[in-house]
Amino acid sequence: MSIIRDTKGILLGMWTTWKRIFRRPLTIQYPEIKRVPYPRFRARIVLTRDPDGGERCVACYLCSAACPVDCISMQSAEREDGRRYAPWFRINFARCIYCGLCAEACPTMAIQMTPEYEFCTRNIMSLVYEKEDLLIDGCGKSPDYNFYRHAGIGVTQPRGEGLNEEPPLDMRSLQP
Amino acid sequence: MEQALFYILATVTVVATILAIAEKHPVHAIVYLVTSFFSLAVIFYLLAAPLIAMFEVIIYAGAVMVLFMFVVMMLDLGNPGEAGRPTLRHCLPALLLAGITLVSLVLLVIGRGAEEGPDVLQVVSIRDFAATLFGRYGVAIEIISMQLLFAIVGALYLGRRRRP
Amino acid sequence: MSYDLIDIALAFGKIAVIFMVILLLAAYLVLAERVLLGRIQERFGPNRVGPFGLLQPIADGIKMLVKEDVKPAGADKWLFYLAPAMAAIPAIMIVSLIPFGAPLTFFGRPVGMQVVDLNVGLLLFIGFSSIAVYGVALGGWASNSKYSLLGSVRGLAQLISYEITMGLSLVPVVMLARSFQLSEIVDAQKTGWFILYQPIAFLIFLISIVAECRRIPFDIPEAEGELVAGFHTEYSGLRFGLFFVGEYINIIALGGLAATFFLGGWHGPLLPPVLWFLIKALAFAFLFIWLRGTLPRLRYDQLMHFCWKVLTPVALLNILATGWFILLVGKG
Amino acid sequence: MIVPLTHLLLLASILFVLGLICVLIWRTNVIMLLIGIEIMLNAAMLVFVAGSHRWGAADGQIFALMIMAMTSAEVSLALAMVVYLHWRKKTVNIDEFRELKD
Repeated sequence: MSIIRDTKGILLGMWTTWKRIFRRPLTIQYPEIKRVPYPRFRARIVLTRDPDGGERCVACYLCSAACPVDCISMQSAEREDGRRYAPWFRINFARCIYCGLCAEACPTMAIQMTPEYEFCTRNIMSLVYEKEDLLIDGCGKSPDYNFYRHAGIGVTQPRGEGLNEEPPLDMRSLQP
Repeated sequence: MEQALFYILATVTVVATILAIAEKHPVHAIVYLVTSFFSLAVIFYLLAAPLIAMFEVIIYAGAVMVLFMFVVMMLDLGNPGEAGRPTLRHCLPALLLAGITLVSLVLLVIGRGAEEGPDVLQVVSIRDFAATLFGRYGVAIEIISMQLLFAIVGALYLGRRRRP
Repeated sequence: MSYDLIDIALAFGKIAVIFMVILLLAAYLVLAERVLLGRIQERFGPNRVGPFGLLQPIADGIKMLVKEDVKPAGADKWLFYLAPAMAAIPAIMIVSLIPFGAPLTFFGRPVGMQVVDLNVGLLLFIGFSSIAVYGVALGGWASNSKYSLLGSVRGLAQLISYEITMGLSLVPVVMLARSFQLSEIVDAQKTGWFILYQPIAFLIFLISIVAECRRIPFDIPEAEGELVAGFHTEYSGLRFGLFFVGEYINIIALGGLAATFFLGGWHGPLLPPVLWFLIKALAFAFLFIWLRGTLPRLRYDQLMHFCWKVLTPVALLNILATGWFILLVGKG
Repeated sequence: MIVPLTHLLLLASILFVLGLICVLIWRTNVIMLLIGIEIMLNAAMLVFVAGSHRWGAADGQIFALMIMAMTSAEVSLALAMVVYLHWRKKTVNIDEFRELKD
């Protein structure tokens, strides 16, 4: 009998919702109670520094290219020793969707996401963050990673002196 | 007081009906007509026929006119340009015929003179109405129900699903 | 029948009190619905304005009053302005028919706790609920918008279909009470509520009034997943508020009528009659909200199929069975 | 009687003539044609109810009820016909349906 089955279905559903009425709501009352996000929560973007204190960013434009809403812009430049850096670096947080693609694209781990999520404001122009606002004094995640120690060939260190790097092979010595 | 109410309602009925006829737009005409039927229902109530008044509201204003409106909306007959707007050529014979009919009716009604019968205060109660309806007019009830049945069958036949 | 000043004053006082109480109840029913729906979905409802959100209806009212009143381009001006009133006024008029307490005595004369006690009250209720269709139909049609038009055409078809089952489910009540007068129907239930004799008619009436209120399992005319908001898509501000308040007054009125027809009206032990009536009427309102929190929306063809092929035959058979019952047992 | 019977009959005849005018003027549009018929039937009902009130008998009201039942049957059939014809010809103009004669 389909009518018995249907009636049972309706009554079962109503019993389920009836039980829910007396449960404690799961909602967290936000301004009074603030939940602590996990350390890997993806919110405000920062630029981190090397363990030595230098900027990590090498202005490779990978984050800007990866950004789906095009909210990251920068300009690249080179110091005298060939080390690349960004004279200005700008993130428009009014457009940012916190997808984390920039942090994943970054080869030097310069651009990282922090759990800080409360920085909304009434003035939309104050959501455009310049390099000075973004740069922090610290390494963020993976604190001992130093890009130029691993891969900055010929710029700040001679060949074969990087971490875990073997000295360059002399091709001639391998010949029979 | 009831007299004043009657004349007000009669005016509303006639004016709303005239507006409904003069309106080019079917939906507006239906709205005017509902007004007219509603005040006619109140007139029926004043004439000690509450049952008929209620059925006037339920069946005429609530069902028949809604059905009209449903058809007008579903077929999108709303634009006034369509479906032959009447010209003066249409209107003249209509007005002529209507004028003749009206004058003759009025003459007939007035010609009967203002003979006023005795003031009948015997009001038909709903019980009397029902007893008469199902007692003396039982055959009429059967005929009407057969007619409704035929209407259902006919509507189903017209609305049946056809092969494309 | 002669009237004097006290009679007229009493009548106007009654109307004013009932009107105020109904408006207040409707406003707080909105709040109760939001809170209860929140609880069913394991969240808080509105709880910011005032203690426990109790001032929320006032805030909503102010918001609706000061909002811009938008008239869409190409809308039929007069019908667009008229339609919300045509939807809300029948709902308020239905309230005036409901007896909500035993007659009291003021200044030495009996005062029925009911605005009017017509001898055709039940029919007048059906008449008003059929007039309420025009608000939906004209509001959607006059908006000059596809979604509104679709909503109003659906609303027309749904409301005239469910009116028939509603009327048919009330016929056994009239047969048992032997009157169209609501006060006599209540009096006839002094010994036993009609829900005991007519459980099937009660169920049909319940389903029909949910459909008449356009509430969730039957909210085809305003299905927000398909038609934005159906017939009141284009309305804003106070006009939308009239549609909205009309819907909630309708819930209270139809709940009160269901209590009057099947649950013995204001009859009940211990508590005062008005309180009993309010408990019964608000229980129906709670049921409406509960249904809204539980059930999904029906499809349009399922809705019409259910009305014409299930409810109407069952209601007709129920009338026939009641007739045989009265003829053989001789009850009533 | 609240008003003389003559006045009721006058109101009824005015309504009837208005319905007649509606039928005659809008004779090409089926919807307005049906509306005119409704107005005329209402005038007839008014006469019946007035007579019932005048002589205190229930028969007039019963005939008004019969008219209503008949009208609802007639209107449902006629509108089903209109929908069918509109589906065939995409118009509600009567002149387009001449071949129904044959």
